[in-house]
Amino acid sequence: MSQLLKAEITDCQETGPGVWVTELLAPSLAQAAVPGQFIHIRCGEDSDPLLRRPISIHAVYRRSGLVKIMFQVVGQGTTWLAGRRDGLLDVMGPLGRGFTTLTGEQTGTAAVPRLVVVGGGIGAAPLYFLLQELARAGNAQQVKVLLGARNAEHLLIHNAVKLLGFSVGVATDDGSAGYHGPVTDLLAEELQLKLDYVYACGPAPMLKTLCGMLQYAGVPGEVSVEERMACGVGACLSCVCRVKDAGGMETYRHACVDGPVFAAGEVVW
Amino acid sequence: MSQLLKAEITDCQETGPGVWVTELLAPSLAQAAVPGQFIHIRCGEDSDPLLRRPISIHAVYRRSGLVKIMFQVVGQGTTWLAGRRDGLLDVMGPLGRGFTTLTGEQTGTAAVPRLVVVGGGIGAAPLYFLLQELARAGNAQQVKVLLGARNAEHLLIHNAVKLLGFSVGVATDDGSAGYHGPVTDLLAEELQLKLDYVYACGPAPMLKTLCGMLQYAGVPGEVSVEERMACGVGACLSCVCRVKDAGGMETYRHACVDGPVFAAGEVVW
Amino acid sequence: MNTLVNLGGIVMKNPVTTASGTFGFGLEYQTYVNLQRLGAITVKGTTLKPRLGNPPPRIAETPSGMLNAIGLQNPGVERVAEEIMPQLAALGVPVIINIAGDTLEDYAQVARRLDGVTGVAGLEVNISCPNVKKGGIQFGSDPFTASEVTRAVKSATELPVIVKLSPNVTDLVVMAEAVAGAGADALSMINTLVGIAIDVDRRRPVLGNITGGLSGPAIRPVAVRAVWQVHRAMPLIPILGMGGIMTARDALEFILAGATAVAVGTGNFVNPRATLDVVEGIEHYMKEHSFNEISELVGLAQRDINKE
Amino acid sequence: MNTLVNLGGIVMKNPVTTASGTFGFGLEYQTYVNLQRLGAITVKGTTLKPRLGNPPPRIAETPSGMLNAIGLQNPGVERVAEEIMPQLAALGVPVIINIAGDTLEDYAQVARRLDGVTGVAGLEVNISCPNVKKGGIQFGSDPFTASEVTRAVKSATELPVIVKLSPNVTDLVVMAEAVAGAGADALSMINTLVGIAIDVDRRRPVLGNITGGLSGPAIRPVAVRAVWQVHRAMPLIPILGMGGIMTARDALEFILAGATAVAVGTGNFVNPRATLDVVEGIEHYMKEHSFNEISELVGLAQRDINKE
Ligand SMILES: Cc1cc2nc3c(=O)[nH]c(=O)nc-3n(C[C@H](O)[C@H](O)[C@H](O)COP(=O)(O)OP(=O)(O)OC[C@H]3O[C@@H](n4cnc5c(N)ncnc54)[C@H](O)[C@@H]3O)c2cc1C
Ligand SMILES: Cc1cc2nc3c(=O)[nH]c(=O)nc-3n(C[C@H](O)[C@H](O)[C@H](O)COP(=O)(O)OP(=O)(O)OC[C@H]3O[C@@H](n4cnc5c(N)ncnc54)[C@H](O)[C@@H]3O)c2cc1C
Ligand SMILES: Cc1cc2nc3c(=O)[nH]c(=O)nc-3n(C[C@H](O)[C@H](O)[C@H](O)COP(=O)(O)O)c2cc1C
Ligand SMILES: Cc1cc2nc3c(=O)[nH]c(=O)nc-3n(C[C@H](O)[C@H](O)[C@H](O)COP(=O)(O)O)c2cc1C
Ligand code: FES
Ligand code: FES
Repeated sequence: MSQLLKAEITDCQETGPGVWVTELLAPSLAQAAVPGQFIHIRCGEDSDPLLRRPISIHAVYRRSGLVKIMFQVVGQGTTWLAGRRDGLLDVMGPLGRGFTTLTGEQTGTAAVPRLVVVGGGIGAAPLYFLLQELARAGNAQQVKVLLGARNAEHLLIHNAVKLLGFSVGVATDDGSAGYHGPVTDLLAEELQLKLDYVYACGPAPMLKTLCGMLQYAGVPGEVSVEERMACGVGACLSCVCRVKDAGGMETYRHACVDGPVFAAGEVVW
Repeated sequence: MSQLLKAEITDCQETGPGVWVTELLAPSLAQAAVPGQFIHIRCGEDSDPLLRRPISIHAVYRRSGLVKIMFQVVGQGTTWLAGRRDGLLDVMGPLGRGFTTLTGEQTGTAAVPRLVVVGGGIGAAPLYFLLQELARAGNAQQVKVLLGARNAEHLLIHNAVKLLGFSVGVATDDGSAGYHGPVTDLLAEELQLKLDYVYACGPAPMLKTLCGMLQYAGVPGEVSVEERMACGVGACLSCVCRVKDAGGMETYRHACVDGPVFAAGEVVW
Repeated sequence: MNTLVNLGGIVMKNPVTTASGTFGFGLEYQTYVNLQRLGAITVKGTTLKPRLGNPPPRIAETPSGMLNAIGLQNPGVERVAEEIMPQLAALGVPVIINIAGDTLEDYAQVARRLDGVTGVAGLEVNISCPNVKKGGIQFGSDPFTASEVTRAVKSATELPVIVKLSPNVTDLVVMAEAVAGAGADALSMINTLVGIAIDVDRRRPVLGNITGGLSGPAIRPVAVRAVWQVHRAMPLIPILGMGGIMTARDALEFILAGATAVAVGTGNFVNPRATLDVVEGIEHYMKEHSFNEISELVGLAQRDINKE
Repeated sequence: MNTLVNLGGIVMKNPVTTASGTFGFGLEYQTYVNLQRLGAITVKGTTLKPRLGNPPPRIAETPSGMLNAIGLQNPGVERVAEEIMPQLAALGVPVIINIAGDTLEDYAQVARRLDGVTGVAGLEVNISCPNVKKGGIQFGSDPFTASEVTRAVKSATELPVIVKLSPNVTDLVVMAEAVAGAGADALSMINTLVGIAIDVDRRRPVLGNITGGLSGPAIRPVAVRAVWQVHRAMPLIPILGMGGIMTARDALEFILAGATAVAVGTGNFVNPRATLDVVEGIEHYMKEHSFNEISELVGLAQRDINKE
């Protein structure tokens, strides 16, 4: 269950250009969190910036009670956050509906399902926690991780993911590492073979392309979307995402409680 | 001349209950400042708190280019300031009209004039810089310093002032150090003998009493007042202080440019 | 110490409620707030038919404030009465339902439907909606239409009726007098100020709806002024004050200016426990300053001010 | 790159000026700002006779804003014309003088006195002053009296006349139309919002004057909305936009919404170099996004928005 808590900042490091990883001591959060969920962070004690900032849970270490977040400095709130090296952080969480971490049983196949995890830019952040869970479930062999970035320098989590035992494909916009082009091109290759499920997080244009590809290939999957949020708990109705309901009717769902993870086929781009 | 500058914070220490001293490396400020002047400090990068905070210059070390401020944590801005241990501080200064540091010549007496410096509570902050200058002028013998505070724990600058060679009288509201009662009682004693000039800074009620005493005794002096300030440079007309002009007519003067130091007889309480 | 207040017939054990649209139906905040500690729960704007609301983005952050253009997304009065009220009624806390509509008849029908529903303690009438019949002019910006809405709602229900005033008018007192004259039992103020934020990179408005309602600490001085002016002109009508309340001290500004009760809105998003912090902070203040009755504080800051 | 603008006859080499009352007579900021880099200097509100202003405290800080009740302290038009203008004229920067009065005749006399004074490039008419003859009702909240003031000033001077609108009205477009119809060469908006802050410890208003004018970033969304609405309704009249501008991005919000020029007010207190930072930031933005003419940006955020 989500809580309002003061989590102790135990570490804060810049891990990429303008990308920071902050480590929090927050046992209750570590216990309750599911990959794809987020925490809602108050950035400062004054009223500017006013609203909390939603940041995905990047990594969880249940035994030590540690939780990590990984974020890109883009504005007021994240600038403030990157400046915190110790002290307490005011957070709400875990919030939202996370990824469904598939086991063979869930997909209904006897064998371990073949999964692909696709991350674009800072969208890789929540995927590391997902991969931690998949690694714990012991099916790293059947998971392919595809990571896209602007260039080699901006690549995130690829080394850490390899250490978890996953096979990683890399794509960069400028070809400075791996494939020269969009990461969805790598997914297209993977879709040549039978695929059970795809998880993705990244910029909206990438997710839009990816959802189109999955629909065409008839492969199910889940994507994590970003919407502007105020409350984070379903009360303010600000974070709407346009979806198709079961009957194909378009309606709004709320990214903070119905998401941020939605079924790939559900989202209307 | 006043400047807008980024001063490096070289130290920040709590020197009393909720009272902090921050040291800044600011050679131009150290060169230009006169006792009684203040600096106008931006507290944060965001828009809450919005306005700068005026804080008196507490001590100046011209050779090393260091300037100290001493402040009481009372609200948003000073809380922020007390949290700064390093980095750059956005300050404007030196601002305002400071104390007239008297020499024998100025008072027209051949001998070194007999001066009394009276501080109440955090009002002691700017007086230390004044005393530094008086000590440099070499007339510590003829200066008596009177310091008032709530209790012994809240006494400020008394040890440092003794080190400068001044004789110090102390008064506390609860009698836990020195005289038991208001510091103005100590001034009354001093007024028994001939006095050339009195400098004072402290809470408004103390200054009001003091100005009355000086008027009655016919002793000239200067007091530093506090008014709410926005611009700090005479442009917004917010920091008005009611004064009597030369002809005895009441009018408004601006604490940021015409003060914060005013002639004791000028201020209308 | 007695913190009980009577807001035009709605009896609250303390003066703190939630601002409509910022606290969902209350249940969303149950994890963080013991709802039974609240003086009342004011729920989101309810209309006759369900509404989908505006296209996103629906919010933008501004200095010490936010713009919202939710567009009255809500499940409609039928589901509120049938599905949501039973859950809320079980809490035993007075529930105030904020109602809205495009026509007078809409307002009346919603009010009628809620009359007698268990747990509903009163209605708050949001008159900042465009009047479809009068070419989109807001009910809330014209004294005559505002009084018509008030009358329509009053005659459709036995419940206490609070009319919520918009600050986007030249003279709030004129509006207050109009709706009080039409039978409003209490007034609430203020609704949001109309604002726009521009995305400088994309060179277009941030919000899908272009304009939005400004709320949060940024508007507090405007809201306190509204309460002050109306209480000064009409000291007898109870006022529910809101606009930028984050802490008990903020709430006390409203009470000292003349509000009988206060609502926490945007503050909930920043601090989900804000309502309870306000309740406790007011109790603490009363203890510290030896006030036995909350009513002693209402309008106290006006006491020594000469009547013009 | 061309940043020259024509604000109803006042030719400015860039669109940036100062907001009246926040920059003194400019000279106070000379140490920090090369005044010759400014598009124009707008000086403090000037009245016929000198004024002492309101009793202190005159300001209160609020979240991302401040309340002021200076009360039009100024040395009177005679000294402004005789003593201050010669110093300002020497700078070679257009000077806009903000004028105020209690009666129509006051406004006309101040305007007449300034006509032909070297260095004065235009007048900005502050209509947010109470009309003594009409029982204290503000000139700025009634379209008829606002147009009367405009007419009185226009017929007393050959100078370009900017009328400064108050946001404390139900319909700003009605006010804009009224003063434009009466001959205003440009409009400036917005003046401050009326607000109150209460000192919770002393249980009385913070300001000596009780109410004050709210300025600063807090009001920016309201100000941008005002510019948007008026530019939409009256695309031909030039607008001087202001309210919470701290940076070039803030200024660009106003320009993209429809302002021909912008004024920095409260921002000067926070960053005394704010005006120059805005000038340089706008130039930088134009370079980065390949705009050659500042006029291309004016109202650009409205381009793809359907007319209702
Ligand atoms: C569920 C969720 C999970 C997220 N997880 C991460 C994460 O793990 N790492 C990470 O770096 N970022 C993440 N984000 C995005 C992050 O919330 C924004 O980058 C952050 O709020 C920006 O705050 P700021 O004050 O620094 O920037 P601002 O100055 O507020 O804005 C900078 C830019 O960010 C955009 N933005 C602001 N708020 C949001 C928001 N709530 N959602 C989307 N865009 C926004 C603005 O439009 C603007 O373009 C997540 C967002 C959501 C909704
Ligand atoms: C010329 C001058 C020199 C000063 N020198 C010192 C100094 O050396 N050391 C020191 O501790 N303090 C000094 N002060 C007072 C100091 O400026 C205020 O304590 C400070 O601005 C409070 O800021 P805050 O954000 O912490 O508190 P806020 O939350 O803004 O306010 C807390 C309290 O301080 C009062 N206050 C706020 N601003 C001012 C102001 N500008 N002037 C007076 N009262 C104010 C408020 O009314 C309130 O009661 C000086 C003030 C002036 C005008
Ligand atoms: C997201 C959001 C939704 C709102 N929805 C409503 C509503 O449905 N009906 C209504 O009368 N007011 C609505 N309001 C206005 C608030 O109830 C309140 O009047 C306003 O936000 C000022 O209070 P605050 O500054 O504490 O938020 C809404 C405000 C926000 C921020
Ligand atoms: C201290 C102060 C004094 C002001 N004096 C005047 C004035 O004399 N005449 C006037 O028309 N506006 C006056 N204003 C209003 C400003 O010119 C401006 O319209 C308003 O502050 C909004 O802009 P800002 O948010 O950038 O400050 C004053 C504002 C402040 C803060
Ligand atoms: S952020 Fe409030 S409903 Fe999702
Ligand atoms: S602070 Fe602006 S005039 Fe003194």
